[in-house]
Amino acid sequence: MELTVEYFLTVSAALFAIGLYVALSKRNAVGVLMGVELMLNSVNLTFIAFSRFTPADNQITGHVFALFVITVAAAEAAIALALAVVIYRLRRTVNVDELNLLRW
Amino acid sequence: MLTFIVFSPLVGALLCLLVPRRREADTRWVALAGSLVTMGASIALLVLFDKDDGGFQFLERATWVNSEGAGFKLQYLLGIDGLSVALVALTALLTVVSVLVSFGITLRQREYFFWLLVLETGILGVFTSLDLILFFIFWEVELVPMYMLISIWGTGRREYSALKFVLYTIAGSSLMLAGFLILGFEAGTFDMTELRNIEITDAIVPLNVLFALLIAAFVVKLPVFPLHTWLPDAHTDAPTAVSVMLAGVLLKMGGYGILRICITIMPAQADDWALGLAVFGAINVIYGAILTLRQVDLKRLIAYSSVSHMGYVLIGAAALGEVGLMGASLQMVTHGLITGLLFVMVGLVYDRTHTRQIPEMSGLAVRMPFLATAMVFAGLASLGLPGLAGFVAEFTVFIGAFERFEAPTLLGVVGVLLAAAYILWMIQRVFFGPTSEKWADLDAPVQWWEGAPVLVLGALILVLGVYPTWLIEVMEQGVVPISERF
Amino acid sequence: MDDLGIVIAFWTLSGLTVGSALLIVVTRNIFHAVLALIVSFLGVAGLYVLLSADFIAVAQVLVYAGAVSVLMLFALMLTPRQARNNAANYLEIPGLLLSLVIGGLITVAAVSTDWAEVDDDRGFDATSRLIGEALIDKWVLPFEIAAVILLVAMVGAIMLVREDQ
Amino acid sequence: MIDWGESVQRMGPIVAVLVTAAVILIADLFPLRKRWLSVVALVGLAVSAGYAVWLLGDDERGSAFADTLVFDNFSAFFQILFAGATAAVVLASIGYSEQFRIRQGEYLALLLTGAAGMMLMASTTDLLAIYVSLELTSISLYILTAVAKNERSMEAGLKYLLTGAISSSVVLYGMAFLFGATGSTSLDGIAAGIAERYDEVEFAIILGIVFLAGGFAFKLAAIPFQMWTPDVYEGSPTPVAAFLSVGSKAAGFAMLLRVFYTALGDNEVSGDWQILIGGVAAASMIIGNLLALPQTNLKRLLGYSSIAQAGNILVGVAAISAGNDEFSIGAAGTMFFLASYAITNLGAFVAIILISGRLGSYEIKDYAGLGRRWPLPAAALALCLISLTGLPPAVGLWAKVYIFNAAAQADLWWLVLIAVGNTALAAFYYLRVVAQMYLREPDGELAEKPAVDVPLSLSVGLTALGVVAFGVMPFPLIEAAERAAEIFAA
Amino acid sequence: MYLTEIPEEAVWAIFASPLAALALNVAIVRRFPTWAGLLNVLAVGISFALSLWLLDTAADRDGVDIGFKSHELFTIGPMVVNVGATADGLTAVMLVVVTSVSLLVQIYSIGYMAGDDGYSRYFAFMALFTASMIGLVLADSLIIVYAFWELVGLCSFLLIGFWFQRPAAAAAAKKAFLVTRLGDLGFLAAILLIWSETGTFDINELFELALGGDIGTTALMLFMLGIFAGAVGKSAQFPLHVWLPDAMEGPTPVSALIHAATMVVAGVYLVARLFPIFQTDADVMAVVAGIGGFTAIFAATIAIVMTDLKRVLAYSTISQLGYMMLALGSGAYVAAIFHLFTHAFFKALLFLGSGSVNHATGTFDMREMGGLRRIMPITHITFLAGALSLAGIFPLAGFWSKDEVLGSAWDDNKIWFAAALITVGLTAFYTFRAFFMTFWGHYRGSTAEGSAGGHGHTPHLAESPLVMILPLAVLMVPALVAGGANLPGVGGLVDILEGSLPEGVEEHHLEFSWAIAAGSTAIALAGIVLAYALYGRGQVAARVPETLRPAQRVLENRYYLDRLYEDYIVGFLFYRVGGGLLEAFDRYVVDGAVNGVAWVAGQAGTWGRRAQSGQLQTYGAVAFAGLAVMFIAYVVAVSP
Repeated sequence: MELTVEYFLTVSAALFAIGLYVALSKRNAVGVLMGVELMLNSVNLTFIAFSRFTPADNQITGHVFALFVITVAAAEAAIALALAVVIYRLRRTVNVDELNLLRW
Repeated sequence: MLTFIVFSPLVGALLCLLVPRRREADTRWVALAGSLVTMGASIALLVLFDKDDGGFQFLERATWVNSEGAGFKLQYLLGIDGLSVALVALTALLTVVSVLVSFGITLRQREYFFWLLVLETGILGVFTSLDLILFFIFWEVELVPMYMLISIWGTGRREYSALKFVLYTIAGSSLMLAGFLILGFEAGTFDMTELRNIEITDAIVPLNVLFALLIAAFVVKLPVFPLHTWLPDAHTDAPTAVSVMLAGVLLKMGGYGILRICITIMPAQADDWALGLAVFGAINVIYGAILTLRQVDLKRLIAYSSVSHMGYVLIGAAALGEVGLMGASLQMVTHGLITGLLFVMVGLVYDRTHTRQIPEMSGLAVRMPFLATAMVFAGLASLGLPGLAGFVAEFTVFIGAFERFEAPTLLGVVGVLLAAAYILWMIQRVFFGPTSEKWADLDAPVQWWEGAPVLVLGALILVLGVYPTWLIEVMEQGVVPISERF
Repeated sequence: MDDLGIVIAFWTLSGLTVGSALLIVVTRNIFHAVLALIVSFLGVAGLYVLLSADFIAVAQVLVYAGAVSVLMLFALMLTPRQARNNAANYLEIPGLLLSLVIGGLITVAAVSTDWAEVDDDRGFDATSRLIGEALIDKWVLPFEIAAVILLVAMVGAIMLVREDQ
Repeated sequence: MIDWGESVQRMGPIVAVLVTAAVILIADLFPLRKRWLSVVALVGLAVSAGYAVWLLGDDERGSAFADTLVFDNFSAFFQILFAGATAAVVLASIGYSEQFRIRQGEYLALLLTGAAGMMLMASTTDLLAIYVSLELTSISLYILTAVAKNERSMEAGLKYLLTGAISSSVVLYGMAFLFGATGSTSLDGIAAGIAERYDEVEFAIILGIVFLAGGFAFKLAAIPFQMWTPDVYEGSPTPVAAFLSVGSKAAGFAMLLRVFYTALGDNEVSGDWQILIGGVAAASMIIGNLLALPQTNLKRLLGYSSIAQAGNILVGVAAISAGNDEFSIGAAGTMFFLASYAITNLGAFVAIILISGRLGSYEIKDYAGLGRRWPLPAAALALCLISLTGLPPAVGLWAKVYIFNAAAQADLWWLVLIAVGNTALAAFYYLRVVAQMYLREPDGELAEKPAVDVPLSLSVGLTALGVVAFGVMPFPLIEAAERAAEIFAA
Repeated sequence: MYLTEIPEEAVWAIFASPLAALALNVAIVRRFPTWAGLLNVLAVGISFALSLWLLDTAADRDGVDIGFKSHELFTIGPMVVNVGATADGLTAVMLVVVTSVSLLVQIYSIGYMAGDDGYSRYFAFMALFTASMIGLVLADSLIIVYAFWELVGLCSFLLIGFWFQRPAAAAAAKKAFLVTRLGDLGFLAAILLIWSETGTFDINELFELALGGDIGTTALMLFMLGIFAGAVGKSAQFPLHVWLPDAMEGPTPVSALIHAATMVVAGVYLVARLFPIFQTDADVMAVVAGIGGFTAIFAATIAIVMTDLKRVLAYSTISQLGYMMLALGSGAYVAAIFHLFTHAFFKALLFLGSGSVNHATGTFDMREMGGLRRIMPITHITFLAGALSLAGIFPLAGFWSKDEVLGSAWDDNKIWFAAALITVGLTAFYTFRAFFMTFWGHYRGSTAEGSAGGHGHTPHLAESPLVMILPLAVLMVPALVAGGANLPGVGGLVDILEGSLPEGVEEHHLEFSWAIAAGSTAIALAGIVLAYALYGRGQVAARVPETLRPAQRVLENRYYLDRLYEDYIVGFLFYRVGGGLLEAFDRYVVDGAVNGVAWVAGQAGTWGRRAQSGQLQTYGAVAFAGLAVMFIAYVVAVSP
């Protein structure tokens, strides 16, 4: 059989969906973060797949894009975890559904 | 000239704020001076106005926001014709009256007179601006002062009423803005002097919808059933002077807009809508009159009577003939004077009795003969007694409208009877009959600032009733061009 | 790319990726979740290799499977045991439906698009050099900005975590 | 190869800001009065703005860094706007950060990096660069939101960050599909690709558009990514909230305009998405206004109002088809509105900082009778609220009129009707605050008048002045916006 | 005959002089009230003199209009409003009636109103009324007629309510104005209609158009009916008669002048003025006659049972007005005006007499009078003269005019004749019932303090002062001999009046018939005798046979009409039910809708913010739901 871009896109779609589900349904802040990371991974997968299969004015672009996504994601993760730690200090919990001082 | 007239009250207003706190009681003199200056200027305007040459006069044109590319050319364009000059004079006069009747105010005088004069600027701007957007701006200017005046110096559920007034107006004027923009986009200009020569043939909305958008704000202001319910509340809770302004000129902004914008710019659609307008006018007359009969609050009674009387404006305007339009215009001015006087009287009575509940009053005529006489006079004028201003206007409306709409006009005629009923009944209950001992020791002398406005207004009403020609000739200069659009 | 090995590799790797991702969903222990996440990351890296994106694959392994996951573990370590569950919240069902819909939509869009196909298979040696060049030429601006981002993240993280006296 | 000199010069305003940030971080290490840091920041911003003006002056327009960044009227407009807004925030922050013991150095540096990110968002012309700039802004703001380090601030920060991360993954997905469909990440390239084979890749483009719009909505605080807004506004330090409501929103719109007008400006496409954006606008206005009605906390109120205002501004974006060979009226309207909104909302926020600094409360009911106890700040706040309502004599009126005018020209009359309808709704809650200040009698005694905070008062005065000045004479602002919109000339 | 032709200025002066009196009164005299009366007398005196001059001129010209051209008041496009003075026979006669009676009443009032604290106000109103009435008669344009028509209505309102502290007076005043205005609606509508048909208000032009057949018959008929509606209101014809009896709450001189001699005949005058148009349509004429005839009997029957002297006279007035209408309806234009002419004098005389009585007894309740003929002989004589004249006894004024009416009725339609004849009997009966109850028998009232009716005189039984007696004496003359103004065969009025009709308009001219004269006189005498039999010896209430009791009750309640109008139709149906419903509608439906919208918006907000639960993941879910919706909507929108 012939592997085309659609296959990879489908995989990344599945990954994105799962990541989304994790992000939405996990109480633990770290869990949510995992979800987000999954989604970003699916994005990267898409970029790579495209730069492999579809014509572009510069085939490497996808790779570079993915690279930056990884970098930024790492930075974000760092901030997120820092926040999680501090919040745990203040509130003795990292469950996002208990963070509802601010509402209505 | 016009700029001076429009902004002199603003200057006066600022001066009011500058009055030192310990001399606050003297603010009223500043305000009076300011309003008198404006009135003097507008009288001069009335004199200088050349009723023989058509078109707009005293034009003042300055490009304000010029963004041709965006089809957004906004001019500071003031000008008057016979129609507006009369209303300008009316506004100036009634402002003086309002200031005078407010002499008794003690609460936060500086702010009070400040807002009152700002209000005047807004209204004058509406009557003089010839650029749709400028018109809209002035239209909005009047909101904040009214809101403040009613909700700070008012009585009863004043904040509810004030907010109701503001929201009604904003809702209407927003639609009007939409209409203006669409119109301006089609015509390529917001300049009324040009628009009155342009035939709007199509727009991005059906033309009748566009007409509805344009008229929305005005029917709210006029007010037309079923959009009238803000009026009684606002009137009931507003201080006297504000009621005078509200009934005297603010309502006229509605009628003025209909004549100046809706009918002038979109004659064809006006023609389509005419019957509807006439019917609504008739409903206004009857509905308002019957409700007036039911009122037991003196001020609310007058307020509902305004609803009824504004119906005549609508009927006259709907007739779209010279006579009808003229009648509508006359009705605006005369009703301004008459209802203004009525509200002044109600205010003066209230100052003495401290109640507006009709059942609590009786036989006041003995205690306050002057007020009673004036009230009877105003009442007679309001019920369209020949020889007084109201009759001329209403009769003209009838004559103008009868040919086109028999049934609505006849309903309007019936309104005359109802008017007599509620006015006379009110007078009977308030001033006639035995004097209840509650008022036995009630003898507040009439101060000059109370008497003066009454006499002035009364005289005007009488003169206009006996010899209206001079006003008619002035107004015709403005009305005839409109009627010629048909 | 149609030779059998690659096809098999694709299916295995994607199965691994998606499967372990699903494991994150179902497992009750958050440590297992993190481990599953790492596996999934590795699976993705494999797919990169399959797409002959060697450099990215390596980066993926280092940054994600390495750094990020470790960060997460650290964060979890800092929280006591009872906080270490992986329970789902009230959005279990609606979230499921929602993610199905979104995934479905993406898939639909993906398959119903007529992609212009080229098979651009350059050897492993190529990419790293190309990327390197791109980073100092075409993409130098993002490169610099990324540097700033990292600085900001560093400063911020420190400022947030440090206890003020 | 890249012409570094030219590139760096064309990036000058941004470089200036970044350098200032670095300087501050370093200077923070030395023991000197923290106020100097603010002075440095202000100087840097002034330099940046001046630099932009100078570049315009000798016509240094053009692209840089291999077409990933461009300096044109558009970028200049926003760079100056951001410089000004940031300066106002800095002024407002001095007293505040001392009051709440916020670390000046990092705070200012992050403010500046955030500003730089916004400027980049307005200037970059390549999806990749745009994404990175976007993240620079976001990350700076995430930290700023949490900078107060109390529970609420932290919660706000985490919420903001996680929502932001999710939204950026959405944005990325959209970008990926655009890239895949057109084979390019530069906006022009994408436009070319679409023109080339739209019909084949239509679905990918649609997905791209929807995801981009949705993801950008996070920055705009518009539907569907709006729900974080009130929480974050309430939780974050007030100056930061001001920065969010003005800077980050404006940057988002700059980005939106660039991408949608340049890359997706092709009539075939825009004809469709202008309805999408219009729908988003309508939804944002309605929801924002409705939810603002029952609010009791002023900051939350402004949060919801900012959602509604985002809707208002989107009306301008939707009006892409309103244009001429000179400039795009829709874009011009958007930018004019943004500028007016920036002045107005900053004014409102700084006034609130000043007032609440004395009241120690953001509850509307505590503002009772303020009009008479503390006239000037109250007047300033009232003025800004009136401007937000869109009544004369404030600049807000013009913004409203102009943008509705644009929509009318784009035949979006249904949108105009919804918008005008909403102004009535909005008037209700804005004026409620005014009423509270001027009509209600105060209950309880007012705290002693604090020592006058000069910089804060200065920013209050300036913004209020701006509101009135441009209310009377809006033309310069409109002119600027229209010049900036020239790059989208039809 | 004796004088040169009157110039226009003089004609206007007739109108102007009372107006001047009013102005002076308001401006200056108010401060020295005592002069108010004299001022009025002087002013009206001038008017009277000038009116005589006009009459003289008219006589010279056989009543043909002098034809002063009218002056423009104002113009709006096609709508031209002119004022001009008609100076033909009809006007002249009317003016003489108005000014003469007015003059005498003013003199009388000086005495009657003496000491009332509203003295100068009273005369101001009187002056205004006289002026308006003159204007009404002079005007040559429908719209101006309407204007003065309303003004006299106003004066009637003001004067009825002169003692406004009495609730009854205030109510009566309002009632009078409203009821008449109800009729005026017809008048106004008629004007609108005729204008939209012809575009003019000028009466003479209308004559030409109407007689030239240039106006559609339906329009013309509607026009006439409208005008007649106005006349019915003003002249208190059935069914709008209810206001007149109540109007007796006003001072008696007012009743004499306004509600007997002048204003109430304005309706008759209007129909007469437009007679040329009316006589073109037999049906309308029939309506006029029918209403008139019915009213004549109807009112007379009520007058039989009234115990209040003034009310008797009031109903008598209504009845007589019906008489005149009947005459007009049967085409006897001259007869109608003739009767108007005579009636003005003797009815004014009777009212003033009753006033004089009241001045003495302090009441109008005849049950408290009696035997006054010894106490106040002059009043008694004059009243008797008036009564005889009213009853139509040969050869007094009333006889001649009534006789012409009867004659014309006979020629026109026997039913009208029957009605008229019955009325004659009734009239004679109630008149003399009143006369006997008042002056004969012996005094029944309390001589002591008390029974404060009138305007609060306590009875001091004596003849009234000279200022009051004098007018009675003067009025008695015309009441006796005014018939001479138009003796059959001799002519007089008839020439003047017919001359004032346009060419080719035939008014019903009749020959004197001894039969009718004799018959009517006989019936009248019979009525008098019956009255004497029942009341001649001072009985308070006649012994009414059981069978007639219900009838009596009905009559005493004025056929329950007033109650029907006020309590049931206006009070209950219109105000309570109609108004109540409408008010509820306004409050709950119209206003409720508005507040409802506001409420809904508020609720939407309150519910909507529930979603803002502070739950981060809810936010995410919402966002993605939004995305999905956007995507699907977009696809749907794009793919046709």
